[in-house]
Amino acid sequence: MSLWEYANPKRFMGWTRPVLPWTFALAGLCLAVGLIWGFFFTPDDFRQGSTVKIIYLHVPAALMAINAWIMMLVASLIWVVRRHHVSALAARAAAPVGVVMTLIALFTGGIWGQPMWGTYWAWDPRLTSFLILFLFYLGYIALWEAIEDPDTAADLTSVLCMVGSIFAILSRYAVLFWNQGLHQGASLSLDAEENVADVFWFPLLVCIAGFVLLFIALVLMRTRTEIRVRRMRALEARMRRA
Amino acid sequence: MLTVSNLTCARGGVPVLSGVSFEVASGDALILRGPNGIGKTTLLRTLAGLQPALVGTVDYPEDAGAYASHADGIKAALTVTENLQFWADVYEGSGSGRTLRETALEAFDLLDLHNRMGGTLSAGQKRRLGLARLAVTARKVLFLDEPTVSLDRPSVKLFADWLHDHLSNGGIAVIATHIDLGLDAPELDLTPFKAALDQGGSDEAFL
Amino acid sequence: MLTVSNLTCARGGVPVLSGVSFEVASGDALILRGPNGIGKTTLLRTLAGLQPALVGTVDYPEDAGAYASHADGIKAALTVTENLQFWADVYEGSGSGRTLRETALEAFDLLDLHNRMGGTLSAGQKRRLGLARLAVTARKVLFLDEPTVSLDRPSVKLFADWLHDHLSNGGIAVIATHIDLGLDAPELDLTPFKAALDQGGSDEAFL
Amino acid sequence: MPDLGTYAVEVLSAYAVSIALLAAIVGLSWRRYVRVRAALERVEKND
Amino acid sequence: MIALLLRDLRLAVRAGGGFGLGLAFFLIVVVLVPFGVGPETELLSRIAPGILWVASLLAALLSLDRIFALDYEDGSLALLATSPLPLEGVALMKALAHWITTGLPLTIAAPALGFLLSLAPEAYVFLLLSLLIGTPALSMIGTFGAALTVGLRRGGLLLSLLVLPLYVPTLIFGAEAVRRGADALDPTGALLLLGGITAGTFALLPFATAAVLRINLR
Amino acid sequence: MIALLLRDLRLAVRAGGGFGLGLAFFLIVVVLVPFGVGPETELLSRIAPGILWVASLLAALLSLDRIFALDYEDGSLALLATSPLPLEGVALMKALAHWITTGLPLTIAAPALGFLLSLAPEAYVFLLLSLLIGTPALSMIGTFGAALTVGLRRGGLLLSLLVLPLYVPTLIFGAEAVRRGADALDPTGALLLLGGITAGTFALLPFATAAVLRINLR
Ligand code: HEM
Ligand SMILES: Nc1ncnc2c1ncn2[C@@H]1O[C@H](COP(=O)(O)OP(=O)(O)OP(=O)(O)O)[C@@H](O)[C@H]1O
Ligand SMILES: Nc1ncnc2c1ncn2[C@@H]1O[C@H](COP(=O)(O)OP(=O)(O)OP(=O)(O)O)[C@@H](O)[C@H]1O
Ligand SMILES: [Mg+2]
Ligand SMILES: [Mg+2]
Repeated sequence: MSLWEYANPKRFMGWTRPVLPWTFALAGLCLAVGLIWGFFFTPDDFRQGSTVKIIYLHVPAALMAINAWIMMLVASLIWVVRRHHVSALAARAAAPVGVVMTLIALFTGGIWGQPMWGTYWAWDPRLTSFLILFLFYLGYIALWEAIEDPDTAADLTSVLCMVGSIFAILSRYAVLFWNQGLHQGASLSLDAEENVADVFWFPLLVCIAGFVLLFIALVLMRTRTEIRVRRMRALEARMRRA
Repeated sequence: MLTVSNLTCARGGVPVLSGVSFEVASGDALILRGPNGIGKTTLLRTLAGLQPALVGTVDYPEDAGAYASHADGIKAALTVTENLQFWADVYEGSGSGRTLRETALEAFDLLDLHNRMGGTLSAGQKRRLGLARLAVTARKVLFLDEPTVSLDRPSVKLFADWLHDHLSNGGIAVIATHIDLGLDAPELDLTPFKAALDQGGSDEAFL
Repeated sequence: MLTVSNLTCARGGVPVLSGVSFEVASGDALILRGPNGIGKTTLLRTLAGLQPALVGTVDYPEDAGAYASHADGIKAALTVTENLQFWADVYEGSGSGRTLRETALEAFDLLDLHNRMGGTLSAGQKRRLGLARLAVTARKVLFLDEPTVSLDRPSVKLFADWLHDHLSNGGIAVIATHIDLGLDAPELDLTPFKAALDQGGSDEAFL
Repeated sequence: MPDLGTYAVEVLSAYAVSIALLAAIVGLSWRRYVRVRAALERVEKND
Repeated sequence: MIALLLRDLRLAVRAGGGFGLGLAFFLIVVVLVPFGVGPETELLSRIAPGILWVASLLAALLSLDRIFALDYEDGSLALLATSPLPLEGVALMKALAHWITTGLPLTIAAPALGFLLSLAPEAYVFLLLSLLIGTPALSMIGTFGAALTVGLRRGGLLLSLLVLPLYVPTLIFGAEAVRRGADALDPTGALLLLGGITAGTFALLPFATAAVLRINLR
Repeated sequence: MIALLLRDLRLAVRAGGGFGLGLAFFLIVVVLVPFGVGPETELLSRIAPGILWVASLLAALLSLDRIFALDYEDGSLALLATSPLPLEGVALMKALAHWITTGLPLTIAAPALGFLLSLAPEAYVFLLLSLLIGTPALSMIGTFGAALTVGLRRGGLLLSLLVLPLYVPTLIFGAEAVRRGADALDPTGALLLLGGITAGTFALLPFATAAVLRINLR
């Protein structure tokens, strides 16, 4: 049996039913541990004071905001190439979760910006690219909502996602060209020199794991919902024709 | 020669007709009949290649088909002549556009109206222009969706005559209609081909 | 009672029909005939009050007329029920909207489709919905422009039956059509009323 | 409760906003999940 | 008339258009300006009142042509004109529906966007107030413009051309009120004038709109 | 294909739309900004490059929905899709027609409007150049967006929402080129990148547009 079989709606409903509660539980556990650890049991940074605690929300959310889009891109490609319905529905299910992640990254970043840079919002390249990403998410969701026929909607949003990805990367370069910016560079690199201190690093890792798991759990749950909606439509159509 | 075998076609993701098979030889016409909503328009769109068939095949010489829908595609701001000339150019690239256009205008009694804007035509005049467009494409295999809607009797006659000529030159026509065209052509009632439930629509995977 | 006397009507500033006079008593229908472009649509629009008459008068009880044009005014994004309910509300303000709607749906065999979006109907189904709209307005004097275009025979029958009921309740209908409706009503051929040139169009002042 | 110093408002509001947003998406997804499941069951029963 | 309002609102929501999108356009215009003008906060905060008002105006403008065009094309407008509803009422309801789907969400969202342009904190109240008072006038004037151009198939740009000069007074007083608020001056004068414009348009334009519609339907 | 281009241009001129109005909209946006922002020359001259580019972008945006909507509604698009013209060619011609009726007149008129906003004299050359290189990309991207939303009756605002983020890179490089020109810095980098975007969009988007059209006609 090939891997693709798991993308059959019925099989998908089957194997996600037992998996879903565990994913949620694990996500909750990781988030609770990571956030409590980070909030109560880490010291203040010598420069940033207690604001470092924001990192436990900000960084995982920012990572997931980008990863959600990448996941949507992959799912769209699978839909276009192999036409697996679950794949298209998963892309649809992921988008609102991605929006929430983007919003969390933007809000926590903004709140962090006030003490650090003296302003809630600055047109820094990193922040600006996130704003653009937010707009891409909005457009993508709006297109899904606007189209009646689900297959047409899946096709069109897939094309949008692919074209949008190219332009999102372009925007990132454009924004860098436009403004040099205040935001720090990536410091999660494996290069120990610039890495954050271990005290912050471990709870952060737990939080990132929590966000990833939460994302997976939410996408699975929402995909299940989307599948049920499709099934309901199909049954209703059958009843109408009977 | 138009060959359709075991065709299933869907509208809005729901299969509408299934197992449709027929052949139309050069010089023949086929009239599609069936109650409202059975799927005549859907079938014609599938034949014309506007939407993919779910199952089955449609076969006719490439680049020989022309489609005329409920909507005529007439531009309100172009004159009758300009409207026709545009389609002649699209279908031919170049060449005999002028003469083709003239004969089409004549065949559908549009010579008097040739300088009128498309938008100021009456319903039947618009329809005649839409039919003249077909004449101008010079395609052999025609898919016509209720071509005589809004036409008065003399105009229906004009159309029947033109179609007769077209067929005797080896053309093919598949026509959906509710009214009598005065053509003697075989009829195909689509009612028996109404798709049963769950016959491969996009929802099938969810049932 | 509908009385039209010595009417001249124009389209796009050019007089199209002139000297049209007729009367239709309660309970009667009148069928307008004439070749394409003679001015049937123009006449109906004038009767319905959408455009002023150049000369002559049109007389029927105020707030009793309803008009149905080539275009149906169906919203693609509203369901069949919602489309009808809207017109019921517009014409009634309140009250018996629900029951009216139900009877209209039934009269035009739309009960099965009542939850479909307007945009996903076939041509004939749309037309039926357009006719159901008329039923819902509960107006006495109807001006119908080719009401049975795209309808299959059973649907034409539905319409004829409904119209028959309407007339026997004292209604009036003026209908432009090219096809036979199976009504026995007097016909008026508009050909003799074709307006001569320079008959009071907006250009007249310059002649 | 750790001492958050001068930045108490910022840190707390960041946590509040984020947790509220997460709760919102989880809650909304869950509500729709339950509703759709119930609706589907109704449809399947009629079937 | 309520039925018409409800239908229009429902259509706006149903078609995926409506509320969300007028807002989205406003958001995007505000976001684009820094890309064009450059990222300096101080500069942005100076132009913020003007840009916010111009952006709301453009957002309102963009959806104007839908007010009548769709109803005209599918024949509903002719049917409405022969219905018992007075055309003046139709005009008023159309303007109201446009405001509810465009002006109102815009007003509510404007403060959040003021943020992106670093608007002075004192100005927020007046931004909100001026938009609340001013946007209904934008919708009513726009409805009139839409009625003027409804017969013309591609009236969209012509519509903007006709309507924008009519928008100028509203824009001037609206932006001025916010600017004065930002500079800690007294903005009541501007706000009062804005209110006057709105009251005036609603008193007069429904009649003009109905007249124009009648002519265009002829 | 030339026939299609000519038809579209003729329709644009005939219907009173086309050339004049895209321009007029551009003019009016540029004129409105001083009303909103206030009349100080020094401020206006600083924001001029950005505003001019944002205004051209909005002018282009406003007429996008016409690219396919009319042809879709009257059935021409389905007839074109069954005609011997490749849909990719149709997409390209549509973009070209849009550029000729909107982008080109805009480019020619922009210097005159730079004047109204007291644009720095050194920047005029770069304004012209950047618009000439950049506006075709706006038309092509817009055509793609129009194809995406063509089935949806009120796609207009959705279209803006989809298209505007796609416009961001073009806007940034375009405005940056003019800004650098005004500040006497070297704008060639920005202009080259702008050219790259235009070339890229014309190489790829006709195919995406045709694919999307096929789906929407299904
Ligand atoms: C709305 C505003 C903001 C957004 C959208 C944003 C976005 C991001 C993103 C995407 C990352 C992940 C980067 C990576 O790991 O490669 C990140 C990390 C980070 N951000 Fe922000 N940020 C914002 C504001 C801020 C502010 C105001 C600060 C505080 C000074 C800040 C501090 C950090 C830190 C310390 C990290 C983690 C270390 C790192 O990976 O560089 N951010 N942010
Ligand atoms: N866009 C659409 N989405 C979903 N279903 C549709 C759509 N268009 C039509 N249908 C449905 O598909 C079926 C076939 O429609 P079609 O238009 O092919 O019928 P038809 O035979 O041409 O009818 P008519 O004689 O009324 O034109 C109908 O039941 C119709 O309601
Ligand atoms: N908008 C318009 N502007 C100018 N002339 C028009 C306009 N609409 C129609 N006409 C012309 O007015 C005349 C009458 O048109 P009308 O639509 O009333 O004809 P009709 O009898 O309804 O024809 P049909 O049977 O084809 O519907 C026709 O010659 C037509 O060309
Ligand atoms: Mg049909
Ligand atoms: Mg007529």
